Amino acid sequence: MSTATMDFTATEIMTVAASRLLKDGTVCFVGIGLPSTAANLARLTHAPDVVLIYESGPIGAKPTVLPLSIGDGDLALTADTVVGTPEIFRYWLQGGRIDVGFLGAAQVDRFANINTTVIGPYDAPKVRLPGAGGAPEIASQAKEVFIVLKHSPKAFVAKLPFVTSAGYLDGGDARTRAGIPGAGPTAVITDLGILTPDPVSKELTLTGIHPGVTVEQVKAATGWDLKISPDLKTTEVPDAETLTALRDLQARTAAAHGTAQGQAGGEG
Amino acid sequence: MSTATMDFTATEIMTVAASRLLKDGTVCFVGIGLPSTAANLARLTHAPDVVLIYESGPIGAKPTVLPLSIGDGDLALTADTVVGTPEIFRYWLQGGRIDVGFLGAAQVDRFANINTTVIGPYDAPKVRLPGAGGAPEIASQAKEVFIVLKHSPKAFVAKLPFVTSAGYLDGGDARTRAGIPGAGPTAVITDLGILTPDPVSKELTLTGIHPGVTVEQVKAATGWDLKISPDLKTTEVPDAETLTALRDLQARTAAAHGTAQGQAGGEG
Amino acid sequence: MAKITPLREAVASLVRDGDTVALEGFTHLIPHAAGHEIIRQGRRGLTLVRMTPDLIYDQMIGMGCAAKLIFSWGGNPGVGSLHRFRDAVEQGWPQPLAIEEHSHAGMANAYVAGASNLPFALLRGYTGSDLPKVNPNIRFVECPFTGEKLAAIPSVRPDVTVIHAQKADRRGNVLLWGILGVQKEAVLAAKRSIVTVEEIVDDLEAPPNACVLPAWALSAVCPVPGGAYPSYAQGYSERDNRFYKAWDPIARSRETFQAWMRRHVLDTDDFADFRRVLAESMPQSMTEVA
Amino acid sequence: MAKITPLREAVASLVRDGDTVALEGFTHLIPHAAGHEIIRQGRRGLTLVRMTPDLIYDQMIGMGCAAKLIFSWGGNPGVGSLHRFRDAVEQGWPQPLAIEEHSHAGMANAYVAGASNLPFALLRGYTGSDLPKVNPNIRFVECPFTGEKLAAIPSVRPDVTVIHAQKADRRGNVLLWGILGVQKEAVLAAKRSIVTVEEIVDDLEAPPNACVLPAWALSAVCPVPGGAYPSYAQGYSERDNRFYKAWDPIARSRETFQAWMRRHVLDTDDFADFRRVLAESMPQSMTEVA
Repeated sequence: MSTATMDFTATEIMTVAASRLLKDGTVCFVGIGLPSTAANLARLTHAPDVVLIYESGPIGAKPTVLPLSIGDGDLALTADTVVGTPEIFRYWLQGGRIDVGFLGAAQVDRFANINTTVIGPYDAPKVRLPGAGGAPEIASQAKEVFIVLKHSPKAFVAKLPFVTSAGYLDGGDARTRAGIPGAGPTAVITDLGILTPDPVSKELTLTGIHPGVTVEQVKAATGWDLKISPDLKTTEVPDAETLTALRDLQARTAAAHGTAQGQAGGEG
Repeated sequence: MSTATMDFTATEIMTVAASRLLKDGTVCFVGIGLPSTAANLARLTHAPDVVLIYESGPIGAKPTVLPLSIGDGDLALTADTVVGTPEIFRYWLQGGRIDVGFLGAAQVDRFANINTTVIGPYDAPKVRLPGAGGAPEIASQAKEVFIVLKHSPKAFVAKLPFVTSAGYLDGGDARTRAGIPGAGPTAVITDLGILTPDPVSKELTLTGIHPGVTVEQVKAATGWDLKISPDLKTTEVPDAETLTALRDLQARTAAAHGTAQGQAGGEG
Repeated sequence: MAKITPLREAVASLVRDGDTVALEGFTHLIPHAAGHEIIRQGRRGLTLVRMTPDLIYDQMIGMGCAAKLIFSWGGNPGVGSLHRFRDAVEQGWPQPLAIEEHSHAGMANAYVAGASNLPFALLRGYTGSDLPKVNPNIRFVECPFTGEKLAAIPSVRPDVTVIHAQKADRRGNVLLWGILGVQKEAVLAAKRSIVTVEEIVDDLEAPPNACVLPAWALSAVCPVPGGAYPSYAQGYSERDNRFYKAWDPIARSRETFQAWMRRHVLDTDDFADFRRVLAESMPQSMTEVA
Repeated sequence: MAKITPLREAVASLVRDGDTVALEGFTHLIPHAAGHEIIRQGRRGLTLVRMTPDLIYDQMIGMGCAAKLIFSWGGNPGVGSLHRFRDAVEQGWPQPLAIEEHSHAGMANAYVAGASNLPFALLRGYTGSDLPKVNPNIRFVECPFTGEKLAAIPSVRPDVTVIHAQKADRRGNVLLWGILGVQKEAVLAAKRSIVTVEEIVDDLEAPPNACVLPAWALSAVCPVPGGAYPSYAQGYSERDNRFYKAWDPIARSRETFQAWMRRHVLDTDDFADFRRVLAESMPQSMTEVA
């Protein structure tokens, strides 16, 4: 059944590519929206023993449909246990027990810093975004971080108006010097490709490109002069089994919630 | 049924006198041993809505027999809820929700400071006592404190070798100046009488004496020149109903535990 | 000691103009009915506290109840922006809204510190973030043993906390279960508290170590079946995702917002009446009262 | 990730000479079987941590396992002194025992701080007590907002924590209930952990919001029915108060203590064997294995 197919959307390959990065047995702190879709797809395909933790309190959630909010009842009913939100942040995240923090973002910069706070000046915002949520501490305390968001020049900017959550700060060893424990964002997965930090400069570099996408498209969708890896790899196309699992999951979700899966992101 | 009787032991009148001080509806942090006996007697007689909290975690415990340890199963099974020990000390005691801390002690001094740590030098102890347990924070954070212990010159000393838990420190306004929030020990109940702090000097003064006990007896059992209130009251004798309730409670306890109620005190 | 009382009386006697008020609930058990009642009674100048201000705070802010918001994530979960919140921050309508902004970890720890009667919360947090640049209430302290630098933020200690829970017994002891969020801490951090519940029962039948708030630690318990709508109460109702989507166009303009609030909140008597009117205006919503 | 393994192997591989080891359990669920196994395997130089050192620490101290004790209350609950503990502190027998002494509030907060990966715990505590004079690890810090003085003590972060619980499932997820003490925090504060359980079941049947420790957060889960004896496991056994009383004369002299330990612990294979020998030597105890 694992025959390749080209019949997939840009969002689907983004989700599948993000999902593939999650190894089985990983303890994953999951943001709602795209990260949650990718993490649950991993759980339903190659990583049945991935442990999903949501900031609302469920530990080891195994939802049958995708949660629309971070506190859906299905998360609680399928979890190994549900603890209070303070405990999630204190004992489990700050306690150093999270392998992967899986985050969305409104904007990222060339050093994988994240903005979810404000566009324009903080005191006179052009666009007021939802704010930090759990991201600042997930970004700093998870052992590594995956970021998933759609590619656009507005989302991928050279310099953020506001750093909500730290990536590599000004690049190089700035993150380490700031005393941030986790390794930081090791992959940014978009609908066009995969960016990973340069080992030394920590500048996000295009190291993976989805089939059918051109380097020029990615450059045009990036707000800085994007470096392209000399070793650029084309993303493996999703196999039919994985695509079917993803579509089944989304169909179940739509049927259960009486609506298409909201990809707007957000917590609440 | 509330006819007076003289048929009681010194320990019984101590327990009954201590019990009477607990008003109905009071939230009481209970030490094991004598305090627990008195608090449960209050609950079973004049104060049915007293709320008993034990440091092991039960909130609103209503044990049918006296607990021999601070963590008896009956405490958990009869409580409104059982929380972790950290929560007891953080949210409930430090949170300022305890009306009365009910403590035992190995030694008290003239300013109602408590020693449960050591007799002799700390580094070369003559007698190593069990230690602080919950007492230092109960003594400082409960809105007021009752201490119950048997009268003897070894127990009532002018100056403690070690202050485990603060009473009025050096007396006067020393406690307030040290920034301790609760009112402190407002009564020390013994098998001979009741001592309360002088309103100004905070020196423990004999203000109540049990029937049949002489002032000389109390003075002889006190390791400093005990002041006697000019308004010294004789403790009301326990009524038959209360005595019956106490004896029934102790008989039930003995039957359940296959042993007499341990009065040795202690937590664990 | 909890008084079992109608919500209207609880809000009238316990929520005062200028108070610091926390309505908590993490997607689950959000006290919408109580928020409506605060709007109906016209409270003004409130400092609102909430980790995840969403629809109910959008409504309270848009109706002019709030002078300040302390929060860590403000949005319509799964849908997008809170238009009334944005209008207040971006345009100062209907009045300027001061904001004090944290991360979830910061807020959660601040509630824990409040419940623990500590003046500040200590956490590893905010490192590398610009939040400390815009929030003078994020400071740093040194560990007296290791010299490590740790974040410190003031405790949250509301005048009133309001939550919704599944049930209370006749003495006013409250049981909640499922997604617990920060509700217990928010109640214990507050001077006064209101708990709306789905039902009053003879016996809570609480499992061992359940999240029970004893009656003597609460101010008021108010039976309001379905009082979390469009949020939900596990075991009683489901989240009405359609309402969250429907809110977006309603809140987008000041006029549609005001008209909707007048019809559904100001001109209704209580939450049951709100549900009745909503069933007329939005028949596609899951508005049937439980 | 928890390995379900015999206790002997768990102690052999996870508890090392010189380790900081916490055996926790607040009257309820005290891991006596694991303590015996540590004695049998002859561990030395341990820093023992426990809020309420009682019989099992009396035995470990008397058998020479411990170099240091961090604690807040040491006694035989309801009976009196721990004679082996006192002999070590007062006479240095069988070897000197360094002590670091706190209050319960301090210890409980230190475990919370350890579980939270903070270097120190912050509390209102020790005011007016002489404990800070004899314990240099009790310090004071200032609130950066109010200037209030608060106590600070180092986190407890054991190399190994050992607890007893009611049950585990076949994956190694653990459920405990009733009096919980500081066990969850002690496990999460530690680098490694061993949980002995009454039984292994197919399904934990945990109520909502129960105290569950996930398998991936533990090192070893060991089935030891009755492994808390003479402490108890709610739903499985009762506390054997008679044993606590019987311990007093046994521990009072070095000779009776050593003879008893040899017969009941050193010369027995495991905890079941200990219970069998005890049933012979103390037939009045509730020694029947569950």
